Amino acid sequence: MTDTTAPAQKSGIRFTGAFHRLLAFSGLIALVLVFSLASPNFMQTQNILAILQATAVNGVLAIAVTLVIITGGIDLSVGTLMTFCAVIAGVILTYWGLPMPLGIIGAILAGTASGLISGTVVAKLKVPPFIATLGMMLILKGLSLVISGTRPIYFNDTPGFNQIALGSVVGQIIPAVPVPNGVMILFAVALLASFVLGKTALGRYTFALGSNEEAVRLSGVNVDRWKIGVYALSGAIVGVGGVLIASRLNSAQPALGQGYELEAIAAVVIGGTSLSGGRGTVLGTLIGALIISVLANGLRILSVAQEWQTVVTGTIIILAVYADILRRRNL
Amino acid sequence: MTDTTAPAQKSGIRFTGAFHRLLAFSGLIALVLVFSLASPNFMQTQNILAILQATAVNGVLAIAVTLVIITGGIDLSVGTLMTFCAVIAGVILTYWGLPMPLGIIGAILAGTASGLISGTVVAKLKVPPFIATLGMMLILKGLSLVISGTRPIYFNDTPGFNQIALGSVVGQIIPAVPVPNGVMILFAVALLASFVLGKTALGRYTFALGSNEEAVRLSGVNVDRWKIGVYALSGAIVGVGGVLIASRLNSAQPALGQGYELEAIAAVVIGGTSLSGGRGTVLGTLIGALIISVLANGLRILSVAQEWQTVVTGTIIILAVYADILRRRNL
Amino acid sequence: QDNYDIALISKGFQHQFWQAVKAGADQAAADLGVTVTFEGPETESQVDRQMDMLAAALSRQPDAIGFAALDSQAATPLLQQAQDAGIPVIAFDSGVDSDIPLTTATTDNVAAAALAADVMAELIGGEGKVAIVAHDQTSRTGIDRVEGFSNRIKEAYPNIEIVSVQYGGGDQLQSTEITKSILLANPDLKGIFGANEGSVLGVANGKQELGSDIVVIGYDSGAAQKAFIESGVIAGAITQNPVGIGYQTVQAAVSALKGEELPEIIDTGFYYYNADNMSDPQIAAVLYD
Amino acid sequence: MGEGSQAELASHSTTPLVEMTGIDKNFPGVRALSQARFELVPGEVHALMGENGAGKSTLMKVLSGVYARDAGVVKLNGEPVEISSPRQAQDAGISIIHQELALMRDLTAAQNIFIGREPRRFGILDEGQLNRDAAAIFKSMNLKLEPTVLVENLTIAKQQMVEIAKALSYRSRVLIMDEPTAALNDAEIAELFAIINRLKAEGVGIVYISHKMDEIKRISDRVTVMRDGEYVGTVPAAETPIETIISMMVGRTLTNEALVIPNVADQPVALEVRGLNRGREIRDVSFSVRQGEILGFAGLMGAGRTEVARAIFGADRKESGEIWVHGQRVGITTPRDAVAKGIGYLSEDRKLFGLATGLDVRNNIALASLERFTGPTGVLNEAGMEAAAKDYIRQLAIKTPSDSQEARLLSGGNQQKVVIAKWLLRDCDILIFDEPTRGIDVGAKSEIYKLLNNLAAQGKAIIVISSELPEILRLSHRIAVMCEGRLTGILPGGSSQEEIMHLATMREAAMMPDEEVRRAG
Ligand SMILES: Nc1ncnc2c1ncn2[C@@H]1O[C@H](COP(=O)(O)OP(=O)(O)OP(=O)(O)O)[C@@H](O)[C@H]1O
Ligand SMILES: Nc1ncnc2c1ncn2[C@@H]1O[C@H](COP(=O)(O)OP(=O)(O)OP(=O)(O)O)[C@@H](O)[C@H]1O
Ligand SMILES: [Mg+2]
Ligand SMILES: [Mg+2]
Repeated sequence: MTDTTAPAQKSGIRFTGAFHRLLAFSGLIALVLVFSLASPNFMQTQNILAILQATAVNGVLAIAVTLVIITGGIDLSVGTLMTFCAVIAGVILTYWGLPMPLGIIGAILAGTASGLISGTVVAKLKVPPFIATLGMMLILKGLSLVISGTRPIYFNDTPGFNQIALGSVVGQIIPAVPVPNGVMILFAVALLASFVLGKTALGRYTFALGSNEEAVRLSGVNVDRWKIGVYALSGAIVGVGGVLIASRLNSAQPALGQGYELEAIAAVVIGGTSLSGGRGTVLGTLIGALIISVLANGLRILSVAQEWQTVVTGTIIILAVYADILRRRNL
Repeated sequence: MTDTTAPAQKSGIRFTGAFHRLLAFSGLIALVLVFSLASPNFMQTQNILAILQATAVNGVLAIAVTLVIITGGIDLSVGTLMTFCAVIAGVILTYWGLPMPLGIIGAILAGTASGLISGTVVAKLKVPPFIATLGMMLILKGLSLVISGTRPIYFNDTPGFNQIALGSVVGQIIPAVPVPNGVMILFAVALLASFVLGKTALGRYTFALGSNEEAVRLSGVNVDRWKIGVYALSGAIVGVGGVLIASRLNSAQPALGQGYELEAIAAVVIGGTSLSGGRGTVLGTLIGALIISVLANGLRILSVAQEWQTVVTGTIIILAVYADILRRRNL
Repeated sequence: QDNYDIALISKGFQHQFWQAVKAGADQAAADLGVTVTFEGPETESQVDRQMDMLAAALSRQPDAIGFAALDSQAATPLLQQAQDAGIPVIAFDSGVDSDIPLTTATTDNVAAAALAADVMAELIGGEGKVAIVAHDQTSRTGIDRVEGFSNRIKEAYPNIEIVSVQYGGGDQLQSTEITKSILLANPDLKGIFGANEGSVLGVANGKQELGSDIVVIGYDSGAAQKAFIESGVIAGAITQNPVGIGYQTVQAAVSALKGEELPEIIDTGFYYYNADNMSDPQIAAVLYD
Repeated sequence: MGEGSQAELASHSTTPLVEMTGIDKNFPGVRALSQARFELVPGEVHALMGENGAGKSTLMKVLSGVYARDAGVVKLNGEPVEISSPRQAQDAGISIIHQELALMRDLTAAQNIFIGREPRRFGILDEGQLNRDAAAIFKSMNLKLEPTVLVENLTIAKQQMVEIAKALSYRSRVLIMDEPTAALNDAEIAELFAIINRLKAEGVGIVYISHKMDEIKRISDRVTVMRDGEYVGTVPAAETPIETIISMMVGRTLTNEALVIPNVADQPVALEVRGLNRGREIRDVSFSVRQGEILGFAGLMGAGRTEVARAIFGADRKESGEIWVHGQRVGITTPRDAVAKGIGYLSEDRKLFGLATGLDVRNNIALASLERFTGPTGVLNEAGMEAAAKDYIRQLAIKTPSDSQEARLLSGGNQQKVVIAKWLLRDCDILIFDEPTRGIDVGAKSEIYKLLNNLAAQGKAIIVISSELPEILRLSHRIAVMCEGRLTGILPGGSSQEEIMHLATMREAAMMPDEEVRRAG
């Protein structure tokens, strides 16, 4: 994760390397400190694993959305697309009884296909991303219900399916740190997305599109193709999210997912990615997603009344972003 | 409503007057035609009134959001702010037993105050509008639950309160067209917002800010003050929405409202207002809100299965915006 | 007395039904001198959010857990974790497919909805068109109530046709719009069953706004629904005993902590109430505002 | 140096309007100003000169309250002042025309001019008054422009005129013009100079920044030169030879090599355009460019040169017309097609169309050539990109702290060089340069001329669109002249300015004489 990757970060001006990156964690660290002091139960291994586990799905969705946001777009469909991919996995594994890898591949392909469609609607039909993905959000929500027959599809016939998210390969090797696979998958997705953003042509065009699409077009670049590519990659990542949540719940819950897009976008923005495009980092998004999970978990551990949890969460999200703004300004 | 008011409309280039405005209705008209042919129940006076009534709350929220979007911002808090304002009205009227006008004023003031806070966080603290209003959305949601004691507040002790939205002053004068007051209030709000956008300094700066905030600043305008002003006005309009929904349900439902922001923003974007700011019309937003209501109503009238309703709605939202894009391109 | 810490994870939080469960739990907490926390996700589809809540509750190391599963399977690993940690689990509202919970405080939603069907059939004279406005297409309570109602109609009343089943998310405003559409599309409709509080209030609103005279059967209680029943807009409603569910859950948890024996099921019952029997002490006790 | 010139200005008050001394301004990683000085007396036109990135704009932004200085004193009429916002600058009688246009594209021209000062009646905007006031200013500038036209629909030149009108509307005592003529044609420049002379007579002090040497001679009284953020000296404009000013700017003497025009008539044709048409903007345009040839495109503002270039490049659609590259007919509908056929286009509006402002210099230079740096796995060869970028930063003397500086933080001229570097790296055979030296300092300009010559010598076919006739005359083997969408003639290299102007004004008899009316219709 250390090698994050926005070209912006390479400038000596806004980012000054390791020290700066440490500072970016400050909001998260402050929260962790406060909760650790307030409750002895917070810093328990079990609880930390619970927080990480809770971050896995939102983190993966947020990374998917990060890619699209850097192009200057937005994706409101990630929540329901995740569910759609989970349902597709359910159909393949439970209804058709095919082997597990096919279910996983199917889910990721479903995500990719949906991303291709969103990307095509945005790039070719010039429909604003907000509307294109809002439409897709509704379409996918409906289709998930249709395909599943409006009821959950369970993976009881696919033994080991719930180990994808809940098992711990790490724990088998080092029993003291039973980090669930779901969390390792989140990290793997983050590494992959960082790599793509930082090291590949697709990543470079992602930033370039968000920075000045017209300039990219006039440079003779096939803007549409790359844009569709970004949406497709984003969709594939959402597919991974679909597998994760299906595995965690050992079922595809067709009605889940709406509202998750806002939380994913919130993680992205808290992580310092600009909604106007052209800049952003996967590491920031991970931190943003962690801030959200830590906050939710910590407030619950402290038994704060649920209505006040909401108030505190809202306040801290604003403050976290404000602190980040102050930090950047003083750099 | 005919005198809509974006400066954009004054140019002879992008808009060609009456004919163009007629065309802008085409998506709506097409939908109405299709549903009229498909079901004899659609074009009944009762049903048309039902559609208008269903548009009232979302329309008012969408108008409020339009103002903020034209400045280049976004407001995710309109849904829960509406509820918060309704709860405030409930507290004033039912808990404190004060007379009805005070309840209405209180709700509108609550909306204004919340808008002032959002605006200040955006303008002074430079927190991106997405985050500032996401935070406010959560804060207001929590506060509504806290203030109401997580239960609805009924207006049974305020006779006539539900006439604000449900009564029909028009119907008393012309019995054949019993247009509910709620709808008339929507129109009044639309006229007011159009007037402010087109004829006042606040409106001018709304467009100017969305067009090039830096240029406005360099022109020596107190950008922060005007921006806060726009958010405050938007909040006040949401306050009207709060009164409307409270009157319609004869109660303040503290848990309602989340999710309404997306529907409001969708109406704005379907209505042709650009999410990047600088242009937009209240008339467009009204049409956008009507498209959403007609679609929902028509599909229900046709007894389309609910999961398919969602699919069709998503598809038509994309197509409506695409048709609008084609129309503009061919102008 | 021991100051036990009991965490209740419910299916919802903001709805009056769940608030009534919470009120019962709080009452029991006061009576028994224990501490109770109550939490639930925003909608009944957010299974994973409920898991996060359960996980956080476990981290808190409470003395006992009360759990209303949105999906029993999904919760199994966490419930196992609770059992391993020696934390007793009491299921409430609907059963958990697992032998971990020591007991379940619940009512039979299917049977309750079937009773609503019987009442509906009686009030519309055994024939005609009816519709259902429900809260949730995929949640257990949503499925059970819709199926309980419609299966009973199909089995016992061949002359009654269910023309429409629509879902409004328990949102009053949305349910109002849905009801109006149903009424306008089916002018000869005889009755609507509203499958939870928010749904039936929407149905009542829609009926009033269109000045219709259909028969409305509701579910749950709450001040507004009671008022509508008194004024005749709603003919009557099924109520469970949410306050009782909350109370009994906490009571069972305390019993478990004290090592007492628990029955497998604590049936909290359901009732049909209307303007005539609302003030009977037995009924009034299970209604809430 | 410059102290002696004070005497000539004795006719006006001797207290300077503006006195800036010891001004420092640092940006992260950049020392933009260091002990900079500047003085302005009433009724003078004071030119501020320096290479790209010398700090001219920054100094004026300090004066007009956009930037806070890090050190130094600013005095107005002898009194030390703190100007910390544009509003305070306005109140102190200072107005500025920014180098980078700062207009609100979705508002009309009139609304832009009076932003923040709208006439109102009973609290309601008086749009009629607003438009009348704007029309009056346009009239005083001899500018034909509808006050109600959206700025978005104006050419850069017209937008520039709107900026000028806005600055004039403040009736300030100090008027700063940061490269106001970069986008203007000769007639408009003449009009601007008439306005400047009028203001001068009224005792207004004018700061004039430009890279066009002839203008400095024509309009200014004194010249202050800056280099690397520092004050170099102030000299009287009239008696100081241009060469002296240039050597003060660049710190050395420039040798002005004459252009060698090799004979290209026998070279094969690289690009041929036949019967290009689109509406009234492009009407039956046909021409060809040979390998090794520089074809200049001259014409008045709005003649349609940019439109022709964009249509060839596939950036805009064409109604009819054929394009032949190296004797092959090619179908070009997108810029990608054009680039694939070896055509590069440097647009006239770098901010909108040239630069990805959020990306760094390296990536902007590599933007059109990323494929070349992409391995089979899609991974970028970052080292190769860096080497290439550094190579061009050196070749074009792009002033930037490093190749990873964000492009938007470069001075205007250096941004332009970055865009040129992009096309040079792409190594196209056919290059279309639309106003390649707009906003570029003299030193860099002669480097770019040299570059263009070299490229031609390497056998590339080059089209140069320029509104500066001397530039066209200096560079071109042949000169194509456009008027109102038609190609009115192609002249040989050595033609006179008069011959060009004759063709550039050869309107069609039936045409309405008024360009504005045409656009509005
Ligand atoms: N906001 C900024 N952040 C960082 N560096 C800046 C900023 N603005 C200007 N600079 C740098 O300060 C230096 C001076 O820039 P300035 O714009 O004043 O030059 P200039 O003399 O106006 O050049 P030109 O003739 O090209 O317009 C340049 O090196 C530029 O890159
Ligand atoms: N955005 C626009 N909207 C309407 N008309 C335009 C627009 N841009 C240019 N025009 C018109 O198109 C015609 C051709 O303009 P173009 O920019 O091609 O001229 P040009 O010869 O390149 O001049 P220059 O580049 O010096 O401005 C002119 O009549 C101009 O006024
Ligand atoms: Mg400059
Ligand atoms: Mg041009």
